[in-house]
This record gives sequence, C-alpha cells and structure tokens, in this order.
Amino acid sequence: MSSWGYVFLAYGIVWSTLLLYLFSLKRRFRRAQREVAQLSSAEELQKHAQK
Amino acid sequence: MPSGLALQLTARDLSKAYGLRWALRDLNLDLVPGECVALLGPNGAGKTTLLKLLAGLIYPTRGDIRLNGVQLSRSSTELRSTIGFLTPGEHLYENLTVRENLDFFTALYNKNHSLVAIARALEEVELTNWSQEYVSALSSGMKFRLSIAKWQLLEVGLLLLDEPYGVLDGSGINLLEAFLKSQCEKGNVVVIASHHIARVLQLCTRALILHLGKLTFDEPRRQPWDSFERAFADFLPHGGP
Amino acid sequence: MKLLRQTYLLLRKDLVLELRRRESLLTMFFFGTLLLFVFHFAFDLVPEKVTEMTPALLWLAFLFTGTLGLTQLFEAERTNHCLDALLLSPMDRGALFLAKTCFNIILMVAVEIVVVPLFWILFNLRSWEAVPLLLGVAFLGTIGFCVLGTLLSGVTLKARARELLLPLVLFPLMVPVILATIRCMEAILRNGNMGDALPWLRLLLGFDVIFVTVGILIFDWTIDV
Amino acid sequence: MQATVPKNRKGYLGALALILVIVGLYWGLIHAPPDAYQGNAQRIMYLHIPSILTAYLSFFLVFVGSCLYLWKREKRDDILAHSAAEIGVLFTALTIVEGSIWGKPTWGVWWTWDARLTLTAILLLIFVGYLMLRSLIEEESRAASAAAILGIIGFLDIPLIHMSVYWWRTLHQPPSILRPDKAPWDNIHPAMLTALAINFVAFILLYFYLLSLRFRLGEMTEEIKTRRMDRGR
Repeated sequence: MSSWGYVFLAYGIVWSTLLLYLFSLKRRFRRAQREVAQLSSAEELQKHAQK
Repeated sequence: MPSGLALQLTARDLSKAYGLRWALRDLNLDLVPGECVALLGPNGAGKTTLLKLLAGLIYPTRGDIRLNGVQLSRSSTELRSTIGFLTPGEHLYENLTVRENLDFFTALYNKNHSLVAIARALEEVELTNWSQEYVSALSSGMKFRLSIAKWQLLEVGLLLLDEPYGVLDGSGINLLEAFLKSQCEKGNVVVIASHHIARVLQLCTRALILHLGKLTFDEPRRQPWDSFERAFADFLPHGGP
Repeated sequence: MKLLRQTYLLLRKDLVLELRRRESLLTMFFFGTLLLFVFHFAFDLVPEKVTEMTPALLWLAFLFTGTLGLTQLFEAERTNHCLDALLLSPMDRGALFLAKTCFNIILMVAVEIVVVPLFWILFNLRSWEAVPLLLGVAFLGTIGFCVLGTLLSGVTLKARARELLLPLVLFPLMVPVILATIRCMEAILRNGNMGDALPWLRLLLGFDVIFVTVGILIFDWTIDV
Repeated sequence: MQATVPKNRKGYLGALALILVIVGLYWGLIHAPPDAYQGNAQRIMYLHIPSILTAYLSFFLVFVGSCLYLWKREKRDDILAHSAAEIGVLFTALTIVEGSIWGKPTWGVWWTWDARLTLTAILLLIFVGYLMLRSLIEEESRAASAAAILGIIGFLDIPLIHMSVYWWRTLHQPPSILRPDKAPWDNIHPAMLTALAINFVAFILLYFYLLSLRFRLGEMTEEIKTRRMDRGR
C-alpha cells in the first residue's frame, strides 16, 4: 500500500468513528429530549387533574 | 465529648433516595436525653434507613442530622463514639472469642475498662462461662446478649436497635428491657424499630409511625392512647396494641 | 497518636484472625510455589537465561499471589456486617487503610521470604549473596503494590464481579512498580549492587510515598458510601 | 441545573469545529509539503499529536470532575467526569489506531513498543477500567464516588507511568531518526507547523463540542431520573 493509502486509512478510520459517535450522541440526545417532553406533558396532565 | 453527657439529636427535612426510590422524605425529628422512642411501621416504610442515617452509616440525600448542635458527617469520628447500633447477630467477629470481641471493641472505642468491669458485664448477660468460646459457636440468642454486654461497656449516648425481639427467649427479653430502662435512666436516648408493638409500647416514652418514607405519627405515650390506635389501625388488619 | 494506635489494634485483630484460620497465608504460599513450577515448565529455561529471567518470574509470581491476598482482604469484615461495625466506631478510616495494607504486606513478605530461597534451590542459582538485597527491593515493590491494591480493593468492594474487576483496574496502575522492581532486581543480580538502577529505586520510593499519603487521605470516601 | 451551554451556542461551537476541521484537512493533506524522510505517511502526524493531547486533556477533566464530586458531592461534577472519561477513551483508542497505522510505513510493523504508543495503551486500559468499574456498581452514588477515586488515582499515576515507560524505552531502543514521535517542532517546515496548529485547535473545539453534547445528555438523563422519582412518589 502506498504512503497515501495509509494516510487515507488513518484519516478514514478516525473521522468515521468520530462521526459515528456524534450520530449516536445525537440519537441518544433526541431520545432523551422526547422523554423529557413526555414527562413534562404527563406532569401538566396531573396538575390539571388535581386543579 | 464523654459519652454519659446528655445527647440532643435534631434532624431537619431528612431525605434519602436509593436510585429511583425515595426511602425517606422530609423527616423532622427531635430527641431529648432519657427518651425511649418506638419506631413502628410496615416493612419497607424506611425504618432501617432512618436508623442507619441516625447511626451515620449512610448519608442523607437532603437535610442533616445534628448531635448537640454538631452536624453528623463523614469526618465526625469523635461524634461516633456516642452512637450505638444493635442488630441481632451483627457487628461481631465470628472467628474471635467472646472475650476478644469485647476487648477489641472497648479498645477501639477508647474505653479502658478493667478486667473486672468486663467480667461483670459478661456475668450480667450470663455469658461468663462462654467467654473463651468462638462467637460462631454461640446461638443467636447468646450473640444478642453479647451485643448487649458490648454496648453496655461502650457507654454510648444514643442507642439504636433494629428488630431486637426476633431472637430472644423469655429471660433474654427481660434482660433487654432491664438494659434499655437503665440506659434511659442514665439519660441516654434509645430508638427501637420493631414489629412487637405490644412489648415495645410498654417500654417507650414516645412512638413514631413511618409509612412509605413519611413520618405520619409522632406523639409521647399516654394511657388512653386512642390517637395511636387510630393511626396504627389502618396498617394492620387486626390493629391495636 | 490515635491513628497508629487504631492501626495497631486493627492489624492485631486481622493477624489473630489469620493465624487462627490460616486461609490467606497458606493459599498464597502454595500459589506462589505453584507459579514457580508453572513458570519453570512454561519457559523451559536453559540455565544461562534463567538468571536473566529470574526477576520477571519472581515478581510476576509475587504479583499474582498478592492479588489473591487482596481479594480476601475485606472478607473478615463481610460476615455479620463487621465493616458497618468499624464504620460506626470512632475509627479513623486512614487507620483501616494502613492496617489492611500492612496486613497484606506481611502476608506477601512471608511468601516472598520462602519463595525466593526456594527459587534459588529449584533453579540451582549461584548468587546467594544477592538474595537479601533482592528481598529488600521486593519489599519496596510489595509496599507499592499493597498500598494501591488496598485502595482499589476498597473501591471495588461493592462492585459485581469484584475479583475480576480488581486485577483489571489494578495492573495498569502498577506498571511503574513492575518496571522499577524488575529493573532493580536485574541490576542486583548482574553486578551485586544497585548501580545504574538508582533512578528506578527513587521512582519506586516516590510511588510508595505518594500513594501512602493519597491512600490515608482518600480512603475515607472509598469505604464510606 | 441549567448552567450549561445554551442550545444555540453549542450550534456555533459545532459549526466552528466543523469549519476548522475542514481547513485542517486541507492544510494537512494538500497544502503542507510531505516530510523529507517519511513522505506522505508523515501527514498522519496532524491527527496523531492533536488526538493524544485531547486524550490527556480529557483525563485531566476526569481528574477535575472527580475532585469536585468528592468535595461537593454535586451530580453535575460526576456527569462531567463520566462524559470526559467516555470521550477520552474514544480519543485514546483512535490515537492508538493512528499510531499503529503510522508505524506501518515508517517501521514496517503495525505495533512497536514505542514509548508513546505503550503509554497511550496503558492510559486506555486505565480508563476502560474506569468505565467498567462505573458500570459494575449498581448503586448510583457508590458508583460515582468509586469512579471518582479511580479517576484521581489514575491521573496521579500518569506522570509515574510516563517516566517509567520512557526510561524503559530509552534503555532498550536507541533513539532512531525515523521515529514518528520525534519532537515535531524542532526542524520543521513552517507550513507543517501551521497545519499542525490548525488541526490542534480543530480537535480541541471538536472535543469541547462533543463534551458539551454528552454533558447535556448526562444532565437530561439525570433530570428524567429525578422527575420519574418525584412522579413515582
């Protein structure tokens, strides 16, 4: 493999893993946001029910 | 702080959470010297959690506990010499003899008792001829009597007991109640968590009821105690002392 | 001073328990000698290479034997919640740390004192005069190992799969001690005295001092919840 | 617990990081001249040096977070330590991968016990142990304080490991000219230096962007937990 091959191999692995990690973070982030929204709406319901 | 000194305990909005569950919520408590408090309530109400918090074995998620104004925290090693925690069959080294256990704990609590004092303590709990036996050879009733002798020697200002009645026979119960009475007369504070409502009510000067981590009842004892019966009725189907 | 008095008390209690049941000492001793035989068969050493490999073999045997001791360290406190009994008492947590460290050091030194001469006999080495100095260096290495080992055995006390987690967490942190001890031992075997391995000895001493102090200060949070 | 980077500022940080990464790539791959000895393989250095430094930075943050948590017992510091450790392990693993790929053209082997690679491998082991410890203790506060202790011990041990590995290395392997870990700034072409600088800043920005995201995620899971607890009363 020519020296450029190694360079692209290294850059490829690094940036693909970082992107993968970023996407997994975003996915977990969105799931958490949805849960927070769900919980706060449930709390609103509870408040209305009690009023 | 010599242990015989009167011990004032105050707990302010004490709360403890384990993971997702509140074991104890916003509990306020004041204990004065000479009080004997019965801690009642169904299983899982948070009795043991409260005892462990008062003993300083675990730390509150919110709120704090003060002994004579000094906050009970991780670094208060001096304060711990005045706190005792008595659970049947626990806090004793199985592979040490009865005598070695007593010697070890009295030395650890910096109590330099004479040999006579230790022998007398053993005599009071009728364990004299067992003193060279390993604790593992003792029955659970005898281990409990050894714990009584141990805490009697350690002279603590606050004594916490968790379900003491479970293992005792007739003579053991008299021994325990005599011991607790003498502790209260000496001005120490005693807190007993138990299910034997009948026995513990006769002994205590005040009763607390814990339900789902909340303190729902806290009154000094008086003879026609209808408020207690009402409060306690909704827990146990048969209710009443 | 209160700390030392309590350390002595706890250490005496541990030694009495150990001499009475002799669990850790015997298992560690036989495990140490077992490792010698295993290494002997595994490496099938030609006599000249043996002296060169001796430090590594010895120190690896001590390391694994020590790990056995570490996993048993708080066993006595596990029955009847005796650890709670100690935490309840006016015991300085640093004293518990020192007592447990000294206890494991005593066990490991006992094993080392027997295993090293045995190693000399089994591999019929000539350099008997190097043994005392070798044991001295091994002692310093043992201190470093036990200090960090006790600290981490406290940290992993409440973890699941505690026995597996302890070596996994402990060994990467032991790299300085492993390298330093083996280099010092090689220097002793090669030319009878420390000679050019002096910086390694200083590193070893530094490691011991740093983590003894860190241990005493930090053990409070390790053992309390 | 709202004292975190508000949504839009994180977006800017992300965008800025992205721009710098692209510029860094341009400089690293195209603009900077190839190295006299190693040819183009030397361009991996623009990845390798920044990611090692980012890994060290994250282990320092784990140390800071652990100390703060033990001192003040605030959940926020524990989340910081946990997030920094998670990202730190990721960067350390990447560093090792780059190092071995860089080693192949220069020394002909995927792995050599070169001082820096060994050190990075040990760091990876320590902080994989950190994450394992955290996952193997059920009770929340116990896991946090156990991890904090390990975070502190691990960080304090790094200089000692550093010294012992370097002494061990210089003993066995005489310093060769072709070593990738030769200090990059002694006789280096200015264009390379700027490329390295740009990439370094790009990595730092990217790191803090990821950290703020992970930190915010940690806070939200914590919030969900407390909310679910209160509702469960």
